[in-house]
Amino acid sequence: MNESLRPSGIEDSAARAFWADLRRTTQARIGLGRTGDALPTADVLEFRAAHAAARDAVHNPLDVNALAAQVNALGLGEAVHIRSRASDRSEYLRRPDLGRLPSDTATASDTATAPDTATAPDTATAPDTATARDVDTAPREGLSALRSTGADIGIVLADGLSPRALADHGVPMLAALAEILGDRYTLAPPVIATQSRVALGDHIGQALGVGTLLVLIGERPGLSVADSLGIYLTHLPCPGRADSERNCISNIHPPEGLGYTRAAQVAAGLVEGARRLGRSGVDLKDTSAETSLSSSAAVILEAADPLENSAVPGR
Amino acid sequence: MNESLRPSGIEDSAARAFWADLRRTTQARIGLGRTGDALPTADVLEFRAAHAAARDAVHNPLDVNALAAQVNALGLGEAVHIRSRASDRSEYLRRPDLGRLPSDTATASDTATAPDTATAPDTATAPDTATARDVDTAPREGLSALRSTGADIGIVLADGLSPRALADHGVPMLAALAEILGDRYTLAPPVIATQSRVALGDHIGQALGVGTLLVLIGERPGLSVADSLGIYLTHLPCPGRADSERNCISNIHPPEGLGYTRAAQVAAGLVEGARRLGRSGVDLKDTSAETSLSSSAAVILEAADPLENSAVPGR
Amino acid sequence: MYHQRIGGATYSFDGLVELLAKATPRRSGDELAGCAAESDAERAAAQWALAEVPLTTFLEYPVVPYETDEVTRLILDTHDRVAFQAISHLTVGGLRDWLLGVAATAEAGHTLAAVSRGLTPEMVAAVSKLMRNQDLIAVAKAVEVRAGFRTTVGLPGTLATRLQPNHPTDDPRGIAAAVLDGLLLGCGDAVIGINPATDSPKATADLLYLLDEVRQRFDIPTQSCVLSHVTTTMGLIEAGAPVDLVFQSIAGTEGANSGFGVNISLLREANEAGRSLRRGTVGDNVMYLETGQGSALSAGAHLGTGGKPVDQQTLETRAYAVARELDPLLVNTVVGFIGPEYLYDGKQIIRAGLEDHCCGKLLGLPMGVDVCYTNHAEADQDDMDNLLTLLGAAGCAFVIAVPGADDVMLGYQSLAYHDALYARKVLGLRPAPEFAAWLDRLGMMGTDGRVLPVPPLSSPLRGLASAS
Amino acid sequence: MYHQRIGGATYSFDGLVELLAKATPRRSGDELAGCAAESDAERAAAQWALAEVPLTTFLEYPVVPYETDEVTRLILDTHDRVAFQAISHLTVGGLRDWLLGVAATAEAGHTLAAVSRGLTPEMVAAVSKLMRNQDLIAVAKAVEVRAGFRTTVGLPGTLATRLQPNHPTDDPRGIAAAVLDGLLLGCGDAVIGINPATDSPKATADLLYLLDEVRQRFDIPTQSCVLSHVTTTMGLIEAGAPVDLVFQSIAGTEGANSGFGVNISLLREANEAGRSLRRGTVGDNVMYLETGQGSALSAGAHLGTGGKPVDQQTLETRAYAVARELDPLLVNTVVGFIGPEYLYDGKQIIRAGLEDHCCGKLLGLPMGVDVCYTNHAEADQDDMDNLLTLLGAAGCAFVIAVPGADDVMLGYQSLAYHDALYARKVLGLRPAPEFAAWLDRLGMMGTDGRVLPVPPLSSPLRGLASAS
Ligand code: B12
Ligand code: B12
Repeated sequence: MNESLRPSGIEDSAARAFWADLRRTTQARIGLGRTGDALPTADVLEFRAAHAAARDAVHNPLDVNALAAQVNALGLGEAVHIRSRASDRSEYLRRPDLGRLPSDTATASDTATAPDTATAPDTATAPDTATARDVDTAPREGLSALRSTGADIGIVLADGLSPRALADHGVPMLAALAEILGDRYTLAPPVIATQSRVALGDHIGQALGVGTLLVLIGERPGLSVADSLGIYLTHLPCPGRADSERNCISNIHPPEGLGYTRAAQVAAGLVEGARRLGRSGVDLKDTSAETSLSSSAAVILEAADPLENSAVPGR
Repeated sequence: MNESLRPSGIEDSAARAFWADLRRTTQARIGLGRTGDALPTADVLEFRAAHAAARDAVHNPLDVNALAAQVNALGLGEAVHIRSRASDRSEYLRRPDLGRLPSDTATASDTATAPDTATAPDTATAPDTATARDVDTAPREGLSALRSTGADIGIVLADGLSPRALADHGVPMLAALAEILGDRYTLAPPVIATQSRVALGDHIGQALGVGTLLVLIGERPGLSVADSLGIYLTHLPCPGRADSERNCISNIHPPEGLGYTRAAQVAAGLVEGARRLGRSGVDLKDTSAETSLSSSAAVILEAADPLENSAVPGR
Repeated sequence: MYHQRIGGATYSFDGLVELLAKATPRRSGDELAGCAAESDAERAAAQWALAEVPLTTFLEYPVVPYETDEVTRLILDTHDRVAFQAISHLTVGGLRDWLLGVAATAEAGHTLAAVSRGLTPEMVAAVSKLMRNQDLIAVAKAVEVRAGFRTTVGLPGTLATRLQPNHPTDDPRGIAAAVLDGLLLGCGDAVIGINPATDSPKATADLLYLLDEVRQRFDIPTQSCVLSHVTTTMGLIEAGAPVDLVFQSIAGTEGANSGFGVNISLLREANEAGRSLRRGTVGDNVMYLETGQGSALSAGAHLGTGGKPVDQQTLETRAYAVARELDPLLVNTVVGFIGPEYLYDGKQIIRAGLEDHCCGKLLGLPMGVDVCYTNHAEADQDDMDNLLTLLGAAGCAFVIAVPGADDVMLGYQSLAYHDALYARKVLGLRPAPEFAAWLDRLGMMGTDGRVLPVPPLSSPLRGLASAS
Repeated sequence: MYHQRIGGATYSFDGLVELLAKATPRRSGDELAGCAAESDAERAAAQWALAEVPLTTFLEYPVVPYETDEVTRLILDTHDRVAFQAISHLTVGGLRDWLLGVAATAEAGHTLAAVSRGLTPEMVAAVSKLMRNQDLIAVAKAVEVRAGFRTTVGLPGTLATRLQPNHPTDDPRGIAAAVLDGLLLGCGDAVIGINPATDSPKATADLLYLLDEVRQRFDIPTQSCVLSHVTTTMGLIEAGAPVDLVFQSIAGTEGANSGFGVNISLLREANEAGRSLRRGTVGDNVMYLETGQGSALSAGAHLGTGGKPVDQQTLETRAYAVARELDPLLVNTVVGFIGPEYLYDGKQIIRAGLEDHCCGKLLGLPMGVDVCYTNHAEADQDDMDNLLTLLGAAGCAFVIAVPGADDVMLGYQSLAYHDALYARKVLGLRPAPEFAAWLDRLGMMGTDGRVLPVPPLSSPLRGLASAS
């Protein structure tokens, strides 16, 4: 991109500096200037390039093996890979219903009612398979590979609409969650889900037999932010849960978006609340920021160090 | 369609009768009335149904065997079937370039320079094949099946954009042409062409070695008229001819469109003119109507029997 | 059972729900739900059959059962039989003719307002399926609906904007910067409305205080809104936070609303709570509602009478019945927001945007549109330019605008602030009058109604985004 | 060779011809020609690179060789260096900024007219590739071009129509009936123009006499045209037939024009012949020209410098250079007329229509559009409604209209007469003033400018279609 395209008459340099300063507080496309009533050419072109890139981001698949290796290295148990019924990216986009169902036929209740049936053929051979897999790095697959754990918390790493978000932020987010939740609660081994929608987690959570499920999922890629991760929390997960029975922590993508530690704190607060309330959803609110200082927004208009990472909402 | 949809307040019955009368002079959608500034609902719905039908008409393929049988019955020689390089309807629509080229590799000049090479394998077996074909009614195929005839005139029956036009009007049009041209000129056996564009005829005409080529081709289907046939005339046909080197007789679809006999008369006039001029195209004009009566349009405003078939232009 | 002969074939439709779905212009969401017409011919046949259905049928045969759905109960129990009188003899096809006939008259605004409460969402959905895009534009343009709080929204000849300054972490400095940008481009007369990234009541309150302070400091005649869940907002009203507008997403079935965690009585309560603050000046409409085709299907709450899937556009219009119960200041469809599984490409988004806008206005709503698309849909800025221009011609009350068309928190493209300037200029539209007067006071309004470019450093507003 | 880095990858473009093609919004005709960008990213890169090309480059490197192409010679030999002065320092990207900056000013019409002859078709094509649909609309709207014969075409606030009463056998009664229908719906102010089904000079003459008699009998201030080949029309002028306008299809290369059987000097001659009749009253523009993306490729005459395929939109703008040489009364692109091989669907047709209109106006032409599609394209009436509305907003001089949108001779759908009424009403546009006055004399013009419905039997025009 050549700055020569920026027509010099339109914005003087003082204004440019003014906006450049403010642009450190947000990724939003502020202060673009005007040519007549329109966006300047440079911004129109930049937009088109970003749009082409964002469209590609939707279609690039997740490298499951690489992610599984990183997850396994955290020592939280060996990750299993669950595919949805959507067979490829194009079907995934057009058929959200399929993205909510696990691909293998074993229903969640089969697994849940037979948690220790060591005689099931694939369970019997599981350790061998694991060794074999270490060689070719592919994780075990399918709902039938999940054991009912009775753990407090299950965690799913789901590609959703941005596999890149999961690749970039999935593992550090998982680590932050494990750190804050690990000494208070028992955790089931992590699960990786592909061509996945949020509600696919309900099947996984039930199969794992966990109390509360956290689905870390790639949010749809925007023009400037293509790597945003969301966490959807569902207490007592089982197929059929409505979205009003979940809570959401969104826009995790430090440095500009929410940071891992802060997101994990919010999640911990919500887990605690859900366990106390006996349910998640609209009745459960994130009160983790309630103790922060400002009671009016007056202070926020004061100059703040623009380089400081603004990951704490409402501060 | 239920006429109850026609709002009775909008057009009184005298107006309806007025338009009904005029509608006998044209297929055009005149006198539809107004609801506010818009078309009445009944007409909007009728339009949508017609549009759905017209779209289907583009995609319905030609029944080549049935057409070949009818053509052969005229006794003008046995029809050969030439396919273009467009393999199906969808490719035909998107790739007019392929619709202008014959599918088989034998180039036109090969055939032209070796008209009587009886040793060519498919030529040798042609009679047998013909017998076999009689059983399953499929005509012989491919440019290599054409003989250079040295005839004055060649005629191609091409599906173009409306296979239905060819099915409905191809054979009677061919018969009318044969009748008017047959005793003055020698005619090559007719050729059937599918997935065809006008310029495919240039290859066929060259292979047939004819002086003047007439391509009868399905014109694109309109909303009310889905069966219109056009005749494109090319003198000394050979690949590379421009459209300015052709003449056209269009909108053949009696009773509303041009009639077969009149179209054949125009064609005969153009053939004669082309032979005299040594070329076809923009310099050649259809003067076949020059002898008709009216010298001013005054008469045409006089009442005419609305039931009379108005197939003669400019009368 | 409805039958229709067309082009030699006979098509049958098992009941009104199926007929409505098959008569709908093609869209991916209905294909996903399995209720779309299988061919253009079948669709044309369904439209013919639908055209002949008397309007009274919709009062007798609810599309979603009365017994199990409170939205249906609301629709039928509040149906105004007196207002209906003028059109009660019509079929759906006759209603289209009637609407277009009226639209061409000088007193169209009055006539259409008079029947509005006699129309049910299903009647309006049905007639819209027979209408061409130009009909949707011409009829919508003829309807006049206005509402007010600190500005008046919906006046003929105006196009207002929601200024949407979202931020991934709700950072007040980033949000303030985006507000400044929008105000300098003449946006924000419908509302300055933030989607909070979190649902934390504390963070929401902080944003409410921020916006309220900005508004008061610069004396901006507009209203603010933080689009958290309605329950969060109600809690904050109780806690004394400065709430102008109460926001909620709504849908067209009881099930879908419950998936959103709301029901009609909760919404009525929220409306009361909002009004009780009496913060409006030129009017007391306090609700801000968002809708959008596909949300019911997405929640698995899209089945109607006989267990058949109801098409998404009919369900969308039913959400407007919920909306009109609440006398909102603003309603907008988020038309291309959810994704290609409901509206596949630019063509479907444009069509749905025009449908939603026209149906909402006919039902009496101050209707806006979030002219937008996601990166997984087959659409681009050209499609949005088209839709914006068409909506401007159709008399749309307001559109949503963000910096450079890029919402960095919600991950989609809405309009840019600039786009509103374009539409106003080309179509001769102006901001809401109260806001226009304010722009004028700041020296930002040209004599021709154009918002003038002002260098940020010479605008008093510059203080908005810095402490000095 | 042009290079552009974008998103980590570097794209190269071998010369201006390739760069222009790759920078073009996606369309089937360029894919057919093999010159389209292979991905959105490559297209975006090409646009960046194109934005940085100085306008002077187009004067130095012709897209089609000067030596072998008379259209190129016309373009370069008639280029007005004085008019070019004001923009000669700009790049293509800078030109877009300049155009939009000017468009927002009060004196835009004057400023744009002043540079028009300094712009070459290739410059205009290039800048249009960077423009969004809204830019094409905003800039087109700012340009003012008018031309006159018996009506004035192109005045701001007007939308004129060609009344197109085609008939498969040129039957005069059928044609007269369609003319009556159109006049009763307020159409025909740009021209009453028949495409003759035959190319017979006799039949063409009959139609000319028919239209002339109708015009004189009812004192209609308009012009007539029979759209036969220009050579046929020239012959008839010689023979004393009443020729108002001289029609011809034209294209953007010498080869494509020769495929149409014409060249520039023949067209100049035709223009002279037409003018020599001095039949105009309010002006002496006598040429009517049609263009349309794809015609050069269809004739195999689309190759440019280096033997590379030139994209169809650039070639289309070159046809406007031929057109402006002839001071036409009317020019229209037949945008969706040829078929899906050049413009695949509604989206491509709409985009191309807006491009052609804007580029034609910038080059100084009284530009109209045949808003249309064929049954083999992926388009429908909704797309046409959209395009018509957008063109109305863009200040389009005229559109084509036929009975019920169905041309029974040419086999395609153009606008219906009704559609013009819709566009005028919704956008507040009027017919050409001379024609409006005539409608008023007949009692067909409402005070609000609306064309009033008149029962045919109570109109004096009814005599047009019967002998009584
Ligand atoms: C798309 C979307 C919607 C769509 C969902 C429909 C669909 N089929 O996709 C619609 C428009 C219906 C919607 C509605 C609401 N949404 Co929403 N939505 C989003 C968005 C833009 C993208 C989500 C995404 O990419 N998911 C990933 C894909 C792969 O998952 P999916 O399985 O395909 O989609 C599911 C989830 O997205 C979920 N979902 C969507 N929104 C919400 C909100 C909550 C609280 C929950 C628990 C679930 C949920 O519903 C989908 C269907 O099951 C996010 C913003 C973001 N950057 O992520 C906001 C976001 C998640 N939504 C938000 C809110 C507040 C809401 C509403 C509560 C608003 C309201 N006041 O009514 C409603 C109700 C949601 C509910 N309880 O059902 C907030 C959540 C804030 C928070 N931290 O709690 C977000 C972060 C945006 C914001 N900041 O305002 N939403
Ligand atoms: C499409 C079309 C065009 C397109 C062709 C481009 C294309 N790729 O298709 C365009 C817009 C460029 C065009 C231009 C002209 N056309 Co034209 N066109 C048609 C139309 C509507 C459909 C043709 C069709 O369906 N063909 C069948 C398909 C399968 O054939 P194709 O191989 O795909 O297409 C070829 C032919 O259509 C041919 N063609 C198209 N028009 C003409 C005209 C003449 C005189 C000739 C010889 C060939 C020809 O060019 C195409 C490419 O090779 C017909 C009307 C109709 N109802 O048929 C008028 C029609 C054939 N055209 C007509 C005319 C007059 C012209 C022009 C001479 C107008 C002018 N004054 O400049 C020009 C020049 C044509 C030429 N010499 O090249 C007249 C012919 C009258 C006559 N009896 O001679 C017709 C009947 C319409 C009319 N009544 O005005 N045309």
